[in-house]
Amino acid sequence: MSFRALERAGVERAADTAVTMVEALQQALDDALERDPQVLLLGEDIGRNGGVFRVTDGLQLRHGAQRVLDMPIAEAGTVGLAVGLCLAGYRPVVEIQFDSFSYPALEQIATHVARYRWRTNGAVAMRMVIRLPFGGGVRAPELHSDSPEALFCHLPGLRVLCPSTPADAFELLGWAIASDDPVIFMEPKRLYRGTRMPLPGAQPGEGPPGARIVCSGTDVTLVSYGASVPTCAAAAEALAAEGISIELVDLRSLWPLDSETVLDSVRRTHRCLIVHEAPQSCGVGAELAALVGEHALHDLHAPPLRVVGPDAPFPLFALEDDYLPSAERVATAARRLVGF
Amino acid sequence: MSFRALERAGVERAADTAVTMVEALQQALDDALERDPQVLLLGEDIGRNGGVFRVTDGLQLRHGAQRVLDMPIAEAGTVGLAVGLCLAGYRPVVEIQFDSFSYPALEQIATHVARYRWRTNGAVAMRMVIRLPFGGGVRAPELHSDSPEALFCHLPGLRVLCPSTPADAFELLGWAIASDDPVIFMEPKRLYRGTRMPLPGAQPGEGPPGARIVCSGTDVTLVSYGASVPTCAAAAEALAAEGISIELVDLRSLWPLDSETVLDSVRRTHRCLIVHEAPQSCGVGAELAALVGEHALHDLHAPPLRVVGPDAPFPLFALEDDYLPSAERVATAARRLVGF
Amino acid sequence: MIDVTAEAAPEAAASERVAAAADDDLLLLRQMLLLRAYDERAVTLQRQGRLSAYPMFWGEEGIQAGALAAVRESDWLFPTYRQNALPVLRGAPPEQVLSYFNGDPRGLLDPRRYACAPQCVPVATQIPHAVGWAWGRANAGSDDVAVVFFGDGATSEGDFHEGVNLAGVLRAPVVLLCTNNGWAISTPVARQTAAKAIVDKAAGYGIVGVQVDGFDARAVRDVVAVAAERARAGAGPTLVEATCYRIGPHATADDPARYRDPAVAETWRAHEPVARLADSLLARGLLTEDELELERANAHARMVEASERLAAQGPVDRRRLIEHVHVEPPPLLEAQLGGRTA
Amino acid sequence: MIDVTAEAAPEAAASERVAAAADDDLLLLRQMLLLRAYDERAVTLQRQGRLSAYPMFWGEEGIQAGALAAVRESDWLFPTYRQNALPVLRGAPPEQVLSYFNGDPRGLLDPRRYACAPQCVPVATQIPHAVGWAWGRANAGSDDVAVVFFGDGATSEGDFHEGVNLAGVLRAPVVLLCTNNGWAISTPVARQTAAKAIVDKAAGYGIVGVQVDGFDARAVRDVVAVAAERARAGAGPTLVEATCYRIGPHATADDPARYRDPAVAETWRAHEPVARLADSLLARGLLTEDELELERANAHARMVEASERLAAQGPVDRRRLIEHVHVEPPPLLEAQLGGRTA
Ligand SMILES: Cc1ncc(C[n+]2csc(CCOP(=O)(O)OP(=O)(O)O)c2C)c(N)n1
Ligand SMILES: Cc1ncc(C[n+]2csc(CCOP(=O)(O)OP(=O)(O)O)c2C)c(N)n1
Ligand SMILES: [Mg+2]
Ligand SMILES: [Mg+2]
Repeated sequence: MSFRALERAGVERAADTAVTMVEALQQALDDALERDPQVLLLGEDIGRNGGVFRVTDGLQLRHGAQRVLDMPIAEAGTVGLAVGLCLAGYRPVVEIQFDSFSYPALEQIATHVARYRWRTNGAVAMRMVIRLPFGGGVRAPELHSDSPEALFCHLPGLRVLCPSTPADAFELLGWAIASDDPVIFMEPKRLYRGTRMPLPGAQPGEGPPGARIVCSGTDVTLVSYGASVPTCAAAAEALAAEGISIELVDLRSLWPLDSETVLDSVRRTHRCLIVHEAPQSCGVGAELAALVGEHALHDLHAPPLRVVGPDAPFPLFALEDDYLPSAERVATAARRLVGF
Repeated sequence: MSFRALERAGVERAADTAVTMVEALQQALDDALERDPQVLLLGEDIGRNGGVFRVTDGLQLRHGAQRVLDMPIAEAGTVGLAVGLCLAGYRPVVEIQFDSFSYPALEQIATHVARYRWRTNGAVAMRMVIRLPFGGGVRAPELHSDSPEALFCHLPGLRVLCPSTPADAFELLGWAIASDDPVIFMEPKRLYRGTRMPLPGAQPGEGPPGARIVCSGTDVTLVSYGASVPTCAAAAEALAAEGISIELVDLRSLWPLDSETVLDSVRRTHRCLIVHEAPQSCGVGAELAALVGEHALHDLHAPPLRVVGPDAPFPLFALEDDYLPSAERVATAARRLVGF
Repeated sequence: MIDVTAEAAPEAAASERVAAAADDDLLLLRQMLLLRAYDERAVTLQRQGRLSAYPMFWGEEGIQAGALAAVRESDWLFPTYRQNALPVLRGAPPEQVLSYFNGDPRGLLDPRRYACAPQCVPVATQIPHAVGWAWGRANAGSDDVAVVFFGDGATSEGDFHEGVNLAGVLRAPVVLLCTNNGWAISTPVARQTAAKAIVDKAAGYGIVGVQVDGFDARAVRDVVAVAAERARAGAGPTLVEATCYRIGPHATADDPARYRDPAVAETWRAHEPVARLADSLLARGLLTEDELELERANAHARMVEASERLAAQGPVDRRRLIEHVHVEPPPLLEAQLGGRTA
Repeated sequence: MIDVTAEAAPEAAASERVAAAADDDLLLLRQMLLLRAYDERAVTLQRQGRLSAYPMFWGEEGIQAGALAAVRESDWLFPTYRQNALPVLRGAPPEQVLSYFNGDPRGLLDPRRYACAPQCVPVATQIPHAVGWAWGRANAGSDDVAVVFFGDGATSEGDFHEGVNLAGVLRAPVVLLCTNNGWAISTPVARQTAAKAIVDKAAGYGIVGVQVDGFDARAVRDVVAVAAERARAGAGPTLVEATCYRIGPHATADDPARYRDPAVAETWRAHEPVARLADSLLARGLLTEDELELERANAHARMVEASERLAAQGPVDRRRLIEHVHVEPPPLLEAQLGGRTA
């Protein structure tokens, strides 16, 4: 809010104003609402309350209650309503309050959001973004720390994006809102307020977002996304001190995967380690490991490994640090890889 | 019905009465209702109508409307009701009419069925089976041919089973109903009436079901489940004629995976091909390929390959044969593997 | 039989209105005859193995044509499988709609062309769509309204509830039209809800509810017209319960004898809406037996021609597997179409 | 203050009933004072950083204790986070329940021990559970009933609808108790539904609905008692709407000043149920100021002791990550606990 107030004055964003991910997302939403009258925001408590994470803080005041709509507690109904809004030409952006509360909307997402374009031979696009704060590490109550992204990667017809920095959050959300495909936008809530950085220019990028090489390296390709990216960066730093050189790839797009970037890196480092919070079985890491095995088998000097969540419910938070991949676990696995 | 009528007379099942999968499932349900007064069946149109696939044909008549309950069209409510029935000591078996109609129940499944035991420190078991006719190949209407099994493999707290023969259907369903863990029971509707075989003895097996080696071979391990198993068997036969020896593994349990059996086979054949209808990304095949890459990398003479559904909605049925893995596609991929 | 200009003779205003009303009824009958011909033809085609499973609507023509007659061409319709022929009433080629039941993607229509959403398969999920569309159009300054169709069974689903509740909260201009035909496959409505009537649910959403005889096409038209005009005027949604009876099976694969007395269903045949409207027009002298026969023959002929065009449709392009899923198929889908994984 | 044997003196039957009623009220007050002490203590602990987010229920003690007083020990309760202290009223150690808000799995109770389901986090999803339990028990010949708690916001969810509808269809012995405190986080009930009252939803499910002043603990008790006895007698479910006002924030992290006038919330403080019941008992001479003070001090002391025991809890065993997910952890989970993938 205060950040935005600062910005309202000038057209150009001061390149040196460092913002959090929450502020970056807010800016992207504000810009979209400003730019395109068809953009609407829908969600529980997103109006005067600004959302439980304050991402939409001040946006209802600025753009009106007809564009920033507080919704009853009805996730399926809200997503279904957004489908109808797409039919009427709008670009709705839905905020689901927490990860697990996307489950009640799964039928609408799987059968309509993901298939309406297909069902109408391309006549009607689902220009919809579903924003989903996800993941653990914030001492949240039960069922407020799930990582369901793989479900949306498996259901055909959606794009799934996930930023790990304020700048990426801004860019990717801008791209998602402008996209004519439906996008599930995974927001790593653990990173909402941790880091600050200046925002890039106001224009969303051109083509669909690909992976980003966070740091180049020669020994192991570390692939991750969301809140595990800083964990991996910490591990990379520790390993550098031991002389192990890590190439860290931030996927940013979970469906489709930028397999080119990953494979290209693995072909150079000959080793691949995949890190995420979500449970192992049929997760994004499984798809990545499968792709690496299929397309880079003969380049591998060691098996592709995964440091991921166990196939168990996200625990009550007293144990969450034991559930989440730690820099230490990542580093240990990387050492194992180079030791092969 | 007629099959069951035949059987009612004697206690021992005539070992030579060959039955379809529908009849095998019916028999397993009938036996369970007979054996355990806590077993209840719930579902849409399962009473007098016997279910849209007739799996529950005659069961309401035989066991009463208090044990075989016709439900309103409310999948979430029905699964939620079954959670309450578990709390009251019952063993509910829920029939969801078709694959996609499990989506509205996903929240109840993910947050309650899968976590209630965990949430009560083991005090309350979810002794529930959710039967889910799934998959394509029967010229069914839109949204009646999905293969959502990977969603349930990814959500922690469930077991996922899938038979490919009448005998396995009988055994696995018997096991599932007797299990104290919640089981998602995937029924490959394409195989409902295709083959007949005699049933095994009435007692469900002891430990949790593992994979089954359908036929032994030396050149390629072919791993599959459900309706793709006969497809793979056809491919194996064709390949045998060319001198390529296939070991076909029917997973039967999709979570947990019997990775021992698969890895053991791959270590002998050095090649692995995975086949299923469900979309590729984050599917069961991804997890399997990842496991093979991680645990048998140095035994592999060729990359683990997948012949699976594309990441696209299951098509209207005019194109379903192009969507489904065919014996020809499987054989081609196997030839590629031995050609490496 | 229907010649509006010829009828508009220089008479008193009142009699002009009577004449116009008679014309409306004749047009309504014509639409119902088309629906009847379509439905019977589809069943025949299915029996011949030329269509897969087909959900017939024999007896519900009055609700469908009645509702359609009550709204404007720009008002959107949100049907289920049971109202699959609605686009035909708005000019869609019958063979195109029928080819959907052949699993042919060319049976998927452009919703904008006929102001009609795709027939919805997952029960009740179309209700929030209609509410969103209706609110969205109103918010954009239009006075178009939406009519969403659903069955008695659909009222048990969460999406019915969430959708109707949202309609109430947002005062969306939508007519929520429940066809209470007494059955959801084998499940009688008494097993669906303990409510005495579906319309009793309206108060729980703070909206107006009206019950109407679904076998009386004119009554349905009049009730929906009032509801649509209320919506257009900004007075919010109406829940309309059109009561009838599902005289036929649920769909071609269904065998009602397994779960209900065929004799009871037969007694309902006498109420069916097409004969009812025709008889009334005949009795009032607004239609002759010959004219009726001609209308019937025309509708039938149209469907015979449509069946021929249906038979002439060529094979479906395999590329359709991956097309229209996204704006453009991502490289992964192109690879998968070629049998590769990435 | 409460000594049932001492009060049961040899008097007329009528005056015995009066005395018994007075005892009931005193017991009710005692339970409410315990809830109040628990709730205030929890907020303090949260401020001290000794608990994470906590959803307080200040002002809703009358609904919770009232409902509990209306049913038997064997009747099951199905609470949300807002009724998290219900097990304490049935003897659960307060520190155990509080440790849930510390993310400690030892805060997860055995539902059978206190005839109380786990506090439910996903809004409205507990409603079908209660219906299933209730129908299941009745089906097994028991006359136990279920009481399920939910908020005004929960009535917008599909699971509310499906659950209540099922209760109607199955005539399940369940009391559906809606705490209409006017707010769901920042959302006022008028934005939740256009219905004039939550109780207006009952007719749509063919069930009985009753509204009661949720600040009047005795009224809640009496209404729930009637509903529970109806259920027990096989007359089916009742929807009870207990109206009140959420005087506090939604939870410790919530700042109501962002979305509502704090002055309005303040005016509701005068209605709060603990003082209201105490005042009435004082006025009727059934309680003295000293006794009241003593009761308050006892409740407070109990919570101080509980906080100490809370602080003394040791660390959680890491194995709990994989335990109790299945009957026995499959080998995969054991491997994952060891940091491996299979
Ligand atoms: C979510 C979902 N569950 C189940 C089904 C299977 N199904 C198809 S039609 C139908 C009955 C619908 O009854 P009703 O709403 O009364 O409409 P009618 O068929 O009578 O027109 C059912 C259960 C479905 N299509 N969608
Ligand atoms: C399915 C789901 N959606 C959203 C939430 C987030 N949430 C937690 S409490 C709450 C408000 C509930 O309001 P109400 O039912 O009135 O109960 P109260 O909090 O007033 O007791 C919301 C939206 C949730 N827990 N579950
Ligand atoms: Mg019906
Ligand atoms: Mg509330």
